[in-house]
Amino acid sequence: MITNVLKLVIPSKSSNESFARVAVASFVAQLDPTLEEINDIKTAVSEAVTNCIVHAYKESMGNIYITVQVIDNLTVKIKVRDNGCGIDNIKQAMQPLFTTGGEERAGLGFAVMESFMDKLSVKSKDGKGTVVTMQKKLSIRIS
Amino acid sequence: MITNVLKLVIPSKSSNESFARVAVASFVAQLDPTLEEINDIKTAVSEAVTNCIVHAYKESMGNIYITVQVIDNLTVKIKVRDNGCGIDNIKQAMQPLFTTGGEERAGLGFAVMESFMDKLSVKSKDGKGTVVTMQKKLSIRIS
Amino acid sequence: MPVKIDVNGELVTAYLEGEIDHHSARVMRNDIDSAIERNMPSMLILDFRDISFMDSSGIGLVMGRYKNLKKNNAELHITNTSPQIYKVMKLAGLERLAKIDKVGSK
Amino acid sequence: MPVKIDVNGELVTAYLEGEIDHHSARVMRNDIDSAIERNMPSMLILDFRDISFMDSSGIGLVMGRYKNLKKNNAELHITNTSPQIYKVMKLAGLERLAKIDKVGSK
Ligand SMILES: Nc1ncnc2c1ncn2[C@@H]1O[C@H](COP(=O)(O)OP(=O)(O)O)[C@@H](O)[C@H]1O
Ligand SMILES: Nc1ncnc2c1ncn2[C@@H]1O[C@H](COP(=O)(O)OP(=O)(O)O)[C@@H](O)[C@H]1O
Repeated sequence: MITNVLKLVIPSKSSNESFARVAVASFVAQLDPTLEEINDIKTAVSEAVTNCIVHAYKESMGNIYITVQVIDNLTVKIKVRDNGCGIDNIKQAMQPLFTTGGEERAGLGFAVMESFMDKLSVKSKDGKGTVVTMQKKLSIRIS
Repeated sequence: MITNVLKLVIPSKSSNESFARVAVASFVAQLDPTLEEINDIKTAVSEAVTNCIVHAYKESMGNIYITVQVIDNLTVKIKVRDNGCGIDNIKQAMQPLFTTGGEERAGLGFAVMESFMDKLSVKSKDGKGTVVTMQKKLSIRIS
Repeated sequence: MPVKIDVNGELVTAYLEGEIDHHSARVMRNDIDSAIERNMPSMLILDFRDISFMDSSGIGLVMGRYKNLKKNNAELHITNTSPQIYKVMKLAGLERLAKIDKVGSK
Repeated sequence: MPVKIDVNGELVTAYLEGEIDHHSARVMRNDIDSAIERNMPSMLILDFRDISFMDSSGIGLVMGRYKNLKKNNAELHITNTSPQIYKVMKLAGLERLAKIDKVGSK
Protein backbone atom coordinates (compact mmCIF):
# COMPACT_ATOMS: atom_id res chain seq x y z
CA MET A 1 0.00 0.00 0.00
CA ILE A 2 1.25 3.47 -0.86
CA THR A 3 1.44 5.32 2.43
CA ASN A 4 2.83 8.65 1.23
CA VAL A 5 3.69 10.33 -2.07
CA LEU A 6 5.74 13.34 -3.03
CA LYS A 7 5.67 14.90 -6.49
CA LEU A 8 8.20 17.53 -7.27
CA VAL A 9 8.94 19.50 -10.44
CA ILE A 10 11.97 21.77 -10.87
CA PRO A 11 13.75 23.30 -13.85
CA SER A 12 17.09 21.81 -14.85
CA LYS A 13 19.24 24.49 -13.21
CA SER A 14 22.37 23.00 -11.74
CA SER A 15 21.79 24.97 -8.56
CA ASN A 16 18.69 22.81 -8.01
CA GLU A 17 20.76 19.60 -7.67
CA SER A 18 21.33 20.22 -4.02
CA PHE A 19 17.72 21.16 -3.38
CA ALA A 20 16.38 18.01 -5.07
CA ARG A 21 18.38 15.57 -2.97
CA VAL A 22 17.70 17.48 0.24
CA ALA A 23 13.96 17.56 -0.49
CA VAL A 24 13.80 13.83 -1.17
CA ALA A 25 15.94 13.11 1.88
CA SER A 26 13.72 15.15 4.18
CA PHE A 27 10.63 13.44 2.80
CA VAL A 28 12.15 10.03 3.43
CA ALA A 29 13.40 11.15 6.86
CA GLN A 30 9.82 10.76 8.14
CA LEU A 31 10.39 7.00 7.99
CA ASP A 32 13.28 7.23 10.42
CA PRO A 33 15.89 5.63 8.14
CA THR A 34 19.47 5.06 9.25
CA LEU A 35 22.05 7.71 8.36
CA GLU A 36 23.56 5.34 5.80
CA GLU A 37 20.19 4.69 4.17
CA ILE A 38 19.41 8.38 3.89
CA ASN A 39 22.87 9.08 2.47
CA ASP A 40 22.51 6.29 -0.09
CA ILE A 41 19.19 7.73 -1.25
CA LYS A 42 20.56 11.27 -1.33
CA THR A 43 23.52 10.18 -3.44
CA ALA A 44 21.40 8.16 -5.88
CA VAL A 45 18.95 11.05 -6.34
CA SER A 46 21.83 13.43 -6.88
CA GLU A 47 23.12 11.21 -9.71
CA ALA A 48 19.74 10.90 -11.42
CA VAL A 49 18.98 14.61 -11.20
CA THR A 50 22.46 15.58 -12.36
CA ASN A 51 22.04 13.34 -15.40
CA CYS A 52 18.89 15.26 -16.39
CA ILE A 53 20.81 18.53 -16.17
CA VAL A 54 24.09 17.42 -17.71
CA HIS A 55 22.91 14.93 -20.32
CA ALA A 56 19.15 15.11 -20.97
CA TYR A 57 18.89 18.88 -21.34
CA LYS A 58 22.57 19.64 -22.00
CA GLU A 59 22.71 23.28 -23.14
CA SER A 60 18.93 23.70 -22.98
CA MET A 61 16.52 23.95 -20.04
CA GLY A 62 13.63 21.67 -19.18
CA ASN A 63 11.68 20.27 -16.29
CA ILE A 64 12.77 17.46 -13.99
CA TYR A 65 9.92 15.40 -12.53
CA ILE A 66 10.60 13.56 -9.31
CA THR A 67 8.12 11.22 -7.66
CA VAL A 68 8.73 9.51 -4.34
CA GLN A 69 6.35 6.78 -3.26
CA VAL A 70 6.48 5.30 0.19
CA ILE A 71 5.15 1.76 0.25
CA ASP A 72 3.97 0.24 3.53
CA ASN A 73 6.03 2.87 5.37
CA LEU A 74 9.11 0.81 4.55
CA THR A 75 10.03 0.86 0.87
CA VAL A 76 10.96 4.01 -1.01
CA LYS A 77 10.37 4.10 -4.76
CA ILE A 78 11.82 7.09 -6.58
CA LYS A 79 11.20 8.11 -10.18
CA VAL A 80 13.27 10.78 -11.88
CA ARG A 81 11.94 11.75 -15.30
CA ASP A 82 13.00 14.20 -17.99
CA ASN A 83 11.76 15.18 -21.45
CA GLY A 84 15.30 15.48 -22.74
CA CYS A 85 17.37 13.90 -25.48
CA GLY A 86 16.91 10.28 -24.35
CA ILE A 87 19.45 7.46 -24.28
CA ASP A 88 19.72 5.34 -27.42
CA ASN A 89 21.83 2.51 -25.99
CA ILE A 90 20.77 2.03 -22.39
CA LYS A 91 22.89 -1.05 -21.78
CA GLN A 92 26.03 0.79 -22.82
CA ALA A 93 25.03 3.90 -20.87
CA MET A 94 24.67 1.87 -17.68
CA GLN A 95 28.13 0.36 -17.94
CA PRO A 96 30.48 1.68 -15.25
CA LEU A 97 32.89 4.32 -16.58
CA PHE A 98 30.92 4.86 -19.77
CA THR A 99 30.22 8.55 -20.26
CA THR A 100 29.42 10.96 -23.05
CA GLY A 101 30.01 13.82 -20.66
CA GLY A 102 33.71 14.41 -21.25
CA GLU A 103 36.71 14.70 -18.97
CA GLU A 104 35.05 15.65 -15.73
CA ARG A 105 32.26 13.03 -15.65
CA ALA A 106 33.32 9.73 -14.14
CA GLY A 107 30.69 7.63 -15.89
CA LEU A 108 29.65 6.25 -12.51
CA GLY A 109 26.22 7.76 -12.02
CA PHE A 110 24.30 4.60 -12.86
CA ALA A 111 26.81 2.49 -10.96
CA VAL A 112 26.12 4.56 -7.84
CA MET A 113 22.34 4.29 -8.29
CA GLU A 114 22.60 0.55 -8.82
CA SER A 115 24.87 -0.11 -5.89
CA PHE A 116 23.27 2.27 -3.36
CA MET A 117 19.67 1.27 -4.12
CA ASP A 118 18.06 -2.18 -4.21
CA LYS A 119 16.53 -1.88 -7.67
CA LEU A 120 17.20 0.31 -10.68
CA SER A 121 15.39 0.44 -14.00
CA VAL A 122 15.95 2.86 -16.87
CA LYS A 123 13.49 3.54 -19.67
CA SER A 124 14.20 5.95 -22.45
CA LYS A 125 12.94 7.10 -25.83
CA ASP A 126 15.33 8.81 -28.18
CA GLY A 127 14.44 12.47 -28.37
CA LYS A 128 11.57 12.03 -25.90
CA GLY A 129 13.20 11.59 -22.55
CA THR A 130 14.23 9.20 -19.84
CA VAL A 131 12.70 7.72 -16.67
CA VAL A 132 14.93 6.30 -13.98
CA THR A 133 13.13 4.25 -11.32
CA MET A 134 14.95 3.23 -8.15
CA GLN A 135 13.76 1.41 -5.10
CA LYS A 136 15.15 0.83 -1.64
CA LYS A 137 13.70 -1.06 1.27
CA LEU A 138 14.62 0.42 4.60
CA SER A 139 15.71 -1.73 7.48
CA ILE A 140 13.00 -2.35 10.07
CA ARG A 141 13.63 -0.26 13.16
CA ILE A 142 12.80 -1.62 16.56
CA SER A 143 11.67 1.29 18.68
CA MET B 1 11.43 37.36 -14.76
CA ILE B 2 10.83 33.99 -13.14
CA THR B 3 14.27 32.65 -12.28
CA ASN B 4 13.30 29.40 -10.57
CA VAL B 5 10.16 27.40 -9.90
CA LEU B 6 9.30 24.55 -7.57
CA LYS B 7 6.13 22.52 -7.84
CA LEU B 8 5.32 20.13 -5.09
CA VAL B 9 2.35 17.85 -4.45
CA ILE B 10 1.80 15.95 -1.21
CA PRO B 11 -1.18 14.24 0.40
CA SER B 12 -2.82 15.98 3.35
CA LYS B 13 -1.17 13.85 6.05
CA SER B 14 -0.37 15.91 9.08
CA SER B 15 3.10 14.36 9.18
CA ASN B 16 3.80 16.18 5.89
CA GLU B 17 3.43 19.62 7.50
CA SER B 18 7.02 19.61 8.61
CA PHE B 19 8.27 18.33 5.26
CA ALA B 20 6.40 21.01 3.30
CA ARG B 21 7.87 23.95 5.19
CA VAL B 22 11.37 22.47 5.17
CA ALA B 23 11.19 21.81 1.41
CA VAL B 24 10.08 25.36 0.63
CA ALA B 25 12.67 26.77 3.00
CA SER B 26 15.51 24.82 1.40
CA PHE B 27 14.36 25.90 -2.05
CA VAL B 28 14.33 29.54 -0.97
CA ALA B 29 17.67 29.09 0.83
CA GLN B 30 19.38 29.20 -2.58
CA LEU B 31 18.68 32.95 -2.57
CA ASP B 32 20.71 33.43 0.60
CA PRO B 33 17.89 35.00 2.66
CA THR B 34 18.39 36.18 6.23
CA LEU B 35 17.49 33.76 9.02
CA GLU B 36 14.48 35.91 9.86
CA GLU B 37 13.25 35.89 6.26
CA ILE B 38 13.56 32.14 6.00
CA ASN B 39 11.76 31.68 9.31
CA ASP B 40 8.95 34.01 8.24
CA ILE B 41 8.45 32.01 5.05
CA LYS B 42 8.63 28.70 6.89
CA THR B 43 6.01 29.83 9.39
CA ALA B 44 3.65 31.20 6.72
CA VAL B 45 3.92 27.99 4.67
CA SER B 46 3.28 25.93 7.77
CA GLU B 47 0.04 27.87 8.38
CA ALA B 48 -1.20 27.50 4.82
CA VAL B 49 -0.41 23.79 4.61
CA THR B 50 -1.91 23.11 8.05
CA ASN B 51 -5.13 24.82 6.92
CA CYS B 52 -5.40 22.40 4.00
CA ILE B 53 -5.04 19.46 6.37
CA VAL B 54 -7.17 20.74 9.26
CA HIS B 55 -9.89 22.66 7.42
CA ALA B 56 -9.96 21.91 3.67
CA TYR B 57 -9.81 18.13 3.91
CA LYS B 58 -10.88 17.74 7.56
CA GLU B 59 -11.57 14.04 8.08
CA SER B 60 -10.83 13.16 4.44
CA MET B 61 -7.56 13.04 2.46
CA GLY B 62 -6.60 15.03 -0.59
CA ASN B 63 -3.66 16.60 -2.36
CA ILE B 64 -1.92 19.80 -1.42
CA TYR B 65 -0.35 21.69 -4.34
CA ILE B 66 2.49 24.04 -3.53
CA THR B 67 4.15 26.27 -6.11
CA VAL B 68 7.11 28.49 -5.35
CA GLN B 69 8.16 31.03 -7.95
CA VAL B 70 11.35 32.99 -7.60
CA ILE B 71 11.15 36.32 -9.41
CA ASP B 72 14.36 38.14 -10.37
CA ASN B 73 16.19 36.07 -7.75
CA LEU B 74 14.69 38.38 -5.14
CA THR B 75 10.97 37.89 -4.67
CA VAL B 76 9.38 34.66 -3.53
CA LYS B 77 5.78 33.96 -4.55
CA ILE B 78 4.17 30.94 -2.93
CA LYS B 79 0.86 29.35 -3.83
CA VAL B 80 -0.77 26.73 -1.62
CA ARG B 81 -3.82 25.13 -3.20
CA ASP B 82 -6.29 22.47 -2.13
CA ASN B 83 -9.40 20.86 -3.64
CA GLY B 84 -11.10 20.81 -0.29
CA CYS B 85 -14.30 22.24 1.19
CA GLY B 86 -13.56 25.88 0.37
CA ILE B 87 -14.24 28.98 2.48
CA ASP B 88 -17.61 30.63 2.06
CA ASN B 89 -16.86 33.88 3.88
CA ILE B 90 -13.23 34.76 3.21
CA LYS B 91 -13.35 38.14 4.92
CA GLN B 92 -14.58 36.56 8.13
CA ALA B 93 -12.10 33.67 7.84
CA MET B 94 -9.20 36.09 7.59
CA GLN B 95 -10.14 37.95 10.74
CA PRO B 96 -7.66 37.34 13.55
CA LEU B 97 -8.96 34.87 16.15
CA PHE B 98 -11.75 33.61 13.90
CA THR B 99 -11.64 29.85 13.67
CA THR B 100 -13.99 26.99 12.89
CA GLY B 101 -11.34 24.60 14.18
CA GLY B 102 -12.40 24.39 17.81
CA GLU B 103 -10.54 24.81 21.10
CA GLU B 104 -7.00 24.14 20.01
CA ARG B 105 -6.85 26.37 16.91
CA ALA B 106 -5.94 29.96 17.65
CA GLY B 107 -7.54 31.43 14.54
CA LEU B 108 -4.27 33.17 13.74
CA GLY B 109 -3.09 31.31 10.63
CA PHE B 110 -4.07 34.04 8.19
CA ALA B 111 -2.81 36.72 10.59
CA VAL B 112 0.61 35.05 10.60
CA MET B 113 0.68 34.77 6.80
CA GLU B 114 -0.37 38.40 6.45
CA SER B 115 2.11 39.76 8.94
CA PHE B 116 5.12 37.57 8.01
CA MET B 117 4.76 37.98 4.23
CA ASP B 118 4.46 41.17 2.14
CA LYS B 119 1.33 40.18 0.26
CA LEU B 120 -1.47 37.68 0.86
CA SER B 121 -4.45 36.84 -1.28
CA VAL B 122 -7.04 34.13 -0.74
CA LYS B 123 -9.36 32.75 -3.38
CA SER B 124 -11.87 30.06 -2.69
CA LYS B 125 -14.89 28.31 -4.15
CA ASP B 126 -17.32 26.57 -1.88
CA GLY B 127 -16.91 22.83 -2.24
CA LYS B 128 -14.15 23.27 -4.83
CA GLY B 129 -11.12 24.38 -2.87
CA THR B 130 -8.91 27.26 -1.89
CA VAL B 131 -5.78 28.98 -3.21
CA VAL B 132 -3.63 31.04 -0.91
CA THR B 133 -1.02 33.21 -2.63
CA MET B 134 1.70 34.88 -0.62
CA GLN B 135 4.65 36.97 -1.65
CA LYS B 136 7.78 38.21 0.05
CA LYS B 137 10.60 40.31 -1.29
CA LEU B 138 13.94 39.45 0.25
CA SER B 139 16.35 42.13 1.34
CA ILE B 140 19.17 42.76 -1.09
CA ARG B 141 22.39 41.21 0.19
CA ILE B 142 25.68 42.92 -0.41
CA SER B 143 28.27 40.22 -0.87
CA MET C 1 9.30 12.11 24.19
CA PRO C 2 8.42 15.66 23.13
CA VAL C 3 7.77 16.83 26.72
CA LYS C 4 9.86 16.34 29.85
CA ILE C 5 8.12 17.25 33.10
CA ASP C 6 9.95 18.47 36.18
CA VAL C 7 8.01 18.82 39.44
CA ASN C 8 9.30 20.99 42.28
CA GLY C 9 6.54 21.37 44.88
CA GLU C 10 3.91 23.68 43.40
CA LEU C 11 6.17 24.60 40.49
CA VAL C 12 5.92 22.39 37.42
CA THR C 13 8.25 22.89 34.48
CA ALA C 14 7.49 21.34 31.07
CA TYR C 15 10.49 21.17 28.75
CA LEU C 16 9.15 20.97 25.18
CA GLU C 17 11.19 19.40 22.43
CA GLY C 18 11.20 19.44 18.63
CA GLU C 19 8.93 21.49 16.40
CA ILE C 20 5.42 22.66 17.31
CA ASP C 21 2.84 22.41 14.58
CA HIS C 22 -0.66 20.98 14.38
CA HIS C 23 0.82 17.50 14.00
CA SER C 24 3.10 17.56 17.04
CA ALA C 25 0.95 19.79 19.28
CA ARG C 26 -1.53 17.00 20.06
CA VAL C 27 0.93 14.85 21.94
CA MET C 28 2.45 17.80 23.78
CA ARG C 29 -0.99 18.99 24.84
CA ASN C 30 -1.86 15.64 26.39
CA ASP C 31 1.47 15.38 28.18
CA ILE C 32 1.20 18.85 29.68
CA ASP C 33 -2.46 18.49 30.66
CA SER C 34 -1.89 15.26 32.50
CA ALA C 35 1.03 16.86 34.36
CA ILE C 36 -1.24 19.75 35.38
CA GLU C 37 -3.94 17.37 36.53
CA ARG C 38 -1.55 15.21 38.49
CA ASN C 39 0.39 17.95 40.23
CA MET C 40 -2.01 20.91 40.50
CA PRO C 41 0.84 23.44 40.25
CA SER C 42 0.45 27.06 41.29
CA MET C 43 2.88 27.93 38.52
CA LEU C 44 3.62 26.17 35.22
CA ILE C 45 6.74 27.02 33.28
CA LEU C 46 6.76 26.11 29.59
CA ASP C 47 10.39 25.93 28.54
CA PHE C 48 10.96 26.39 24.78
CA ARG C 49 14.76 25.98 24.73
CA ASP C 50 14.56 22.82 22.62
CA ILE C 51 11.81 23.98 20.29
CA SER C 52 13.31 24.76 16.88
CA PHE C 53 10.11 25.92 15.19
CA MET C 54 6.58 26.93 16.11
CA ASP C 55 3.57 28.06 14.10
CA SER C 56 0.19 29.29 15.36
CA SER C 57 -0.64 25.77 16.56
CA GLY C 58 1.76 26.63 19.36
CA ILE C 59 -0.42 29.60 20.25
CA GLY C 60 -3.38 27.27 20.55
CA LEU C 61 -1.27 25.03 22.75
CA VAL C 62 -0.25 27.85 25.09
CA MET C 63 -3.73 29.43 25.26
CA GLY C 64 -5.35 26.09 26.03
CA ARG C 65 -2.93 25.45 28.90
CA TYR C 66 -3.45 29.03 30.15
CA LYS C 67 -7.19 28.41 30.38
CA ASN C 68 -6.64 25.14 32.22
CA LEU C 69 -4.36 26.82 34.76
CA LYS C 70 -6.79 29.71 35.24
CA LYS C 71 -9.37 27.31 36.67
CA ASN C 72 -7.04 26.76 39.62
CA ASN C 73 -5.82 30.33 39.68
CA ALA C 74 -2.38 29.12 38.67
CA GLU C 75 0.14 31.17 36.71
CA LEU C 76 1.84 30.53 33.39
CA HIS C 77 5.40 31.46 32.59
CA ILE C 78 7.11 31.00 29.21
CA THR C 79 10.89 30.80 28.94
CA ASN C 80 13.67 30.46 26.40
CA THR C 81 11.78 31.51 23.28
CA SER C 82 13.90 31.87 20.15
CA PRO C 83 13.37 34.96 17.94
CA GLN C 84 11.13 32.94 15.58
CA ILE C 85 8.94 31.70 18.43
CA TYR C 86 8.86 35.06 20.16
CA LYS C 87 7.68 36.71 16.94
CA VAL C 88 4.72 34.32 16.67
CA MET C 89 3.83 34.80 20.36
CA LYS C 90 4.11 38.57 20.01
CA LEU C 91 1.75 38.57 17.05
CA ALA C 92 -0.76 36.64 19.15
CA GLY C 93 -0.39 39.02 22.09
CA LEU C 94 0.55 36.16 24.42
CA GLU C 95 2.57 38.54 26.60
CA ARG C 96 -0.75 39.77 28.00
CA LEU C 97 -1.44 36.29 29.40
CA ALA C 98 1.98 35.15 30.52
CA LYS C 99 5.46 36.42 31.27
CA ILE C 100 7.65 35.55 28.27
CA ASP C 101 11.43 35.33 28.51
CA LYS C 102 13.49 35.24 25.34
CA VAL C 103 16.28 32.75 24.99
CA GLY C 104 19.44 33.89 26.75
CA SER C 105 17.63 36.37 29.01
CA LYS C 106 17.60 35.44 32.66
CA MET D 1 35.35 30.13 -0.98
CA PRO D 2 34.87 26.40 -1.45
CA VAL D 3 38.62 25.66 -1.44
CA LYS D 4 41.33 26.87 0.93
CA ILE D 5 44.89 26.24 -0.25
CA ASP D 6 47.79 25.72 2.11
CA VAL D 7 51.32 25.60 0.65
CA ASN D 8 54.19 24.04 2.58
CA GLY D 9 57.18 23.69 0.26
CA GLU D 10 56.41 20.87 -2.16
CA LEU D 11 53.36 19.83 -0.19
CA VAL D 12 50.09 21.52 -1.12
CA THR D 13 46.92 20.90 0.87
CA ALA D 14 43.51 21.83 -0.52
CA TYR D 15 40.77 22.04 2.09
CA LEU D 16 37.46 21.55 0.31
CA GLU D 17 34.26 22.97 1.74
CA GLY D 18 30.52 22.37 1.30
CA GLU D 19 28.92 19.75 -0.93
CA ILE D 20 30.47 18.29 -4.07
CA ASP D 21 28.12 17.82 -6.98
CA HIS D 22 28.26 18.74 -10.66
CA HIS D 23 27.24 22.29 -9.75
CA SER D 24 29.89 22.95 -7.13
CA ALA D 25 32.67 20.82 -8.64
CA ARG D 26 33.44 23.36 -11.38
CA VAL D 27 34.67 26.06 -9.05
CA MET D 28 36.62 23.62 -6.90
CA ARG D 29 38.30 22.15 -9.97
CA ASN D 30 39.53 25.57 -11.12
CA ASP D 31 40.77 26.51 -7.67
CA ILE D 32 42.72 23.29 -7.24
CA ASP D 33 44.17 23.32 -10.76
CA SER D 34 45.48 26.83 -10.45
CA ALA D 35 47.08 25.90 -7.11
CA ILE D 36 48.77 22.93 -8.80
CA GLU D 37 49.98 25.09 -11.65
CA ARG D 38 51.31 27.81 -9.38
CA ASN D 39 53.06 25.58 -6.86
CA MET D 40 54.03 22.42 -8.74
CA PRO D 41 53.72 20.27 -5.63
CA SER D 42 55.26 16.80 -5.35
CA MET D 43 52.29 15.87 -3.18
CA LEU D 44 48.75 17.20 -3.12
CA ILE D 45 46.49 16.48 -0.17
CA LEU D 46 42.77 16.85 -0.73
CA ASP D 47 41.18 17.34 2.67
CA PHE D 48 37.48 16.42 2.83
CA ARG D 49 36.84 17.28 6.49
CA ASP D 50 34.40 20.06 5.57
CA ILE D 51 32.64 18.24 2.75
CA SER D 52 29.19 17.18 3.92
CA PHE D 53 28.12 15.39 0.74
CA MET D 54 29.68 14.08 -2.47
CA ASP D 55 28.26 12.30 -5.51
CA SER D 56 30.14 10.84 -8.49
CA SER D 57 30.98 14.37 -9.67
CA GLY D 58 33.52 14.24 -6.85
CA ILE D 59 35.07 11.16 -8.45
CA GLY D 60 35.48 13.11 -11.67
CA LEU D 61 37.05 15.90 -9.64
CA VAL D 62 39.56 13.60 -7.93
CA MET D 63 40.44 11.62 -11.08
CA GLY D 64 41.00 14.80 -13.08
CA ARG D 65 43.39 16.18 -10.44
CA TYR D 66 45.12 12.79 -10.26
CA LYS D 67 45.84 12.94 -13.99
CA ASN D 68 47.13 16.48 -13.72
CA LEU D 69 49.50 15.51 -10.92
CA LYS D 70 50.70 12.41 -12.80
CA LYS D 71 52.16 14.62 -15.51
CA ASN D 72 54.66 15.91 -12.95
CA ASN D 73 54.99 12.56 -11.19
CA ALA D 74 53.34 14.04 -8.15
CA GLU D 75 51.35 12.07 -5.62
CA LEU D 76 47.75 12.45 -4.46
CA HIS D 77 46.57 11.86 -0.94
CA ILE D 78 42.96 12.04 0.26
CA THR D 79 42.11 12.68 3.91
CA ASN D 80 39.19 12.99 6.27
CA THR D 81 36.54 11.28 4.19
CA SER D 82 33.20 10.73 5.92
CA PRO D 83 31.52 7.32 5.58
CA GLN D 84 29.26 8.67 2.78
CA ILE D 85 32.22 10.03 0.82
CA TYR D 86 34.35 6.97 1.44
CA LYS D 87 31.57 4.74 0.12
CA VAL D 88 31.41 6.66 -3.16
CA MET D 89 35.22 6.61 -3.51
CA LYS D 90 35.30 2.90 -2.72
CA LEU D 91 32.75 2.17 -5.43
CA ALA D 92 34.93 4.05 -7.91
CA GLY D 93 38.05 2.19 -6.82
CA LEU D 94 39.84 5.44 -6.02
CA GLU D 95 41.98 3.69 -3.41
CA ARG D 96 44.00 2.25 -6.29
CA LEU D 97 45.03 5.77 -7.32
CA ALA D 98 45.51 7.48 -3.99
CA LYS D 99 45.89 6.81 -0.32
CA ILE D 100 42.54 7.51 1.35
CA ASP D 101 42.20 8.24 5.05
CA LYS D 102 38.80 8.13 6.65
CA VAL D 103 37.73 10.88 8.98
CA GLY D 104 39.15 10.40 12.47
CA SER D 105 41.94 8.10 11.32
CA LYS D 106 45.40 9.54 11.65
N1 LIG E 1 18.73 11.43 -18.24
C1 LIG E 1 19.60 11.13 -19.25
N2 LIG E 1 19.35 11.61 -20.51
C2 LIG E 1 20.20 11.33 -21.52
N3 LIG E 1 21.33 10.60 -21.38
C3 LIG E 1 21.64 10.12 -20.16
C4 LIG E 1 20.81 10.35 -19.04
N4 LIG E 1 21.35 9.75 -17.97
C5 LIG E 1 22.47 9.16 -18.41
N5 LIG E 1 22.67 9.36 -19.72
C6 LIG E 1 23.77 8.82 -20.55
O1 LIG E 1 24.37 7.75 -19.82
C7 LIG E 1 25.76 8.00 -19.63
C8 LIG E 1 26.24 7.40 -18.34
O2 LIG E 1 25.62 8.03 -17.24
P1 LIG E 1 26.25 7.93 -15.78
O3 LIG E 1 26.54 6.51 -15.48
O4 LIG E 1 25.32 8.64 -14.85
O5 LIG E 1 27.64 8.70 -15.84
P2 LIG E 1 27.98 10.24 -16.11
O6 LIG E 1 26.82 11.08 -15.72
O7 LIG E 1 29.18 10.50 -15.29
O8 LIG E 1 28.26 10.33 -17.58
C9 LIG E 1 25.89 9.50 -19.72
O9 LIG E 1 27.19 9.92 -20.06
C10 LIG E 1 24.86 9.84 -20.80
O10 LIG E 1 25.37 9.60 -22.09
N1 LIG F 1 -7.68 25.86 3.05
C1 LIG F 1 -8.82 26.10 3.74
N2 LIG F 1 -9.96 25.43 3.41
C2 LIG F 1 -11.11 25.67 4.08
N3 LIG F 1 -11.23 26.54 5.11
C3 LIG F 1 -10.13 27.24 5.48
C4 LIG F 1 -8.89 27.05 4.83
N4 LIG F 1 -7.99 27.87 5.40
C5 LIG F 1 -8.66 28.54 6.37
N5 LIG F 1 -9.95 28.17 6.43
C6 LIG F 1 -10.99 28.72 7.35
O1 LIG F 1 -10.52 29.95 7.87
C7 LIG F 1 -10.49 29.90 9.31
C8 LIG F 1 -9.35 30.75 9.82
O2 LIG F 1 -8.09 30.19 9.46
P1 LIG F 1 -6.76 30.60 10.22
O3 LIG F 1 -6.67 32.08 10.36
O4 LIG F 1 -5.63 29.92 9.53
O5 LIG F 1 -6.92 30.03 11.71
P2 LIG F 1 -7.06 28.51 12.24
O6 LIG F 1 -6.37 27.60 11.27
O7 LIG F 1 -6.38 28.53 13.55
O8 LIG F 1 -8.52 28.23 12.32
C9 LIG F 1 -10.39 28.43 9.62
O9 LIG F 1 -10.83 28.14 10.92
C10 LIG F 1 -11.26 27.82 8.54
O10 LIG F 1 -12.63 27.94 8.84
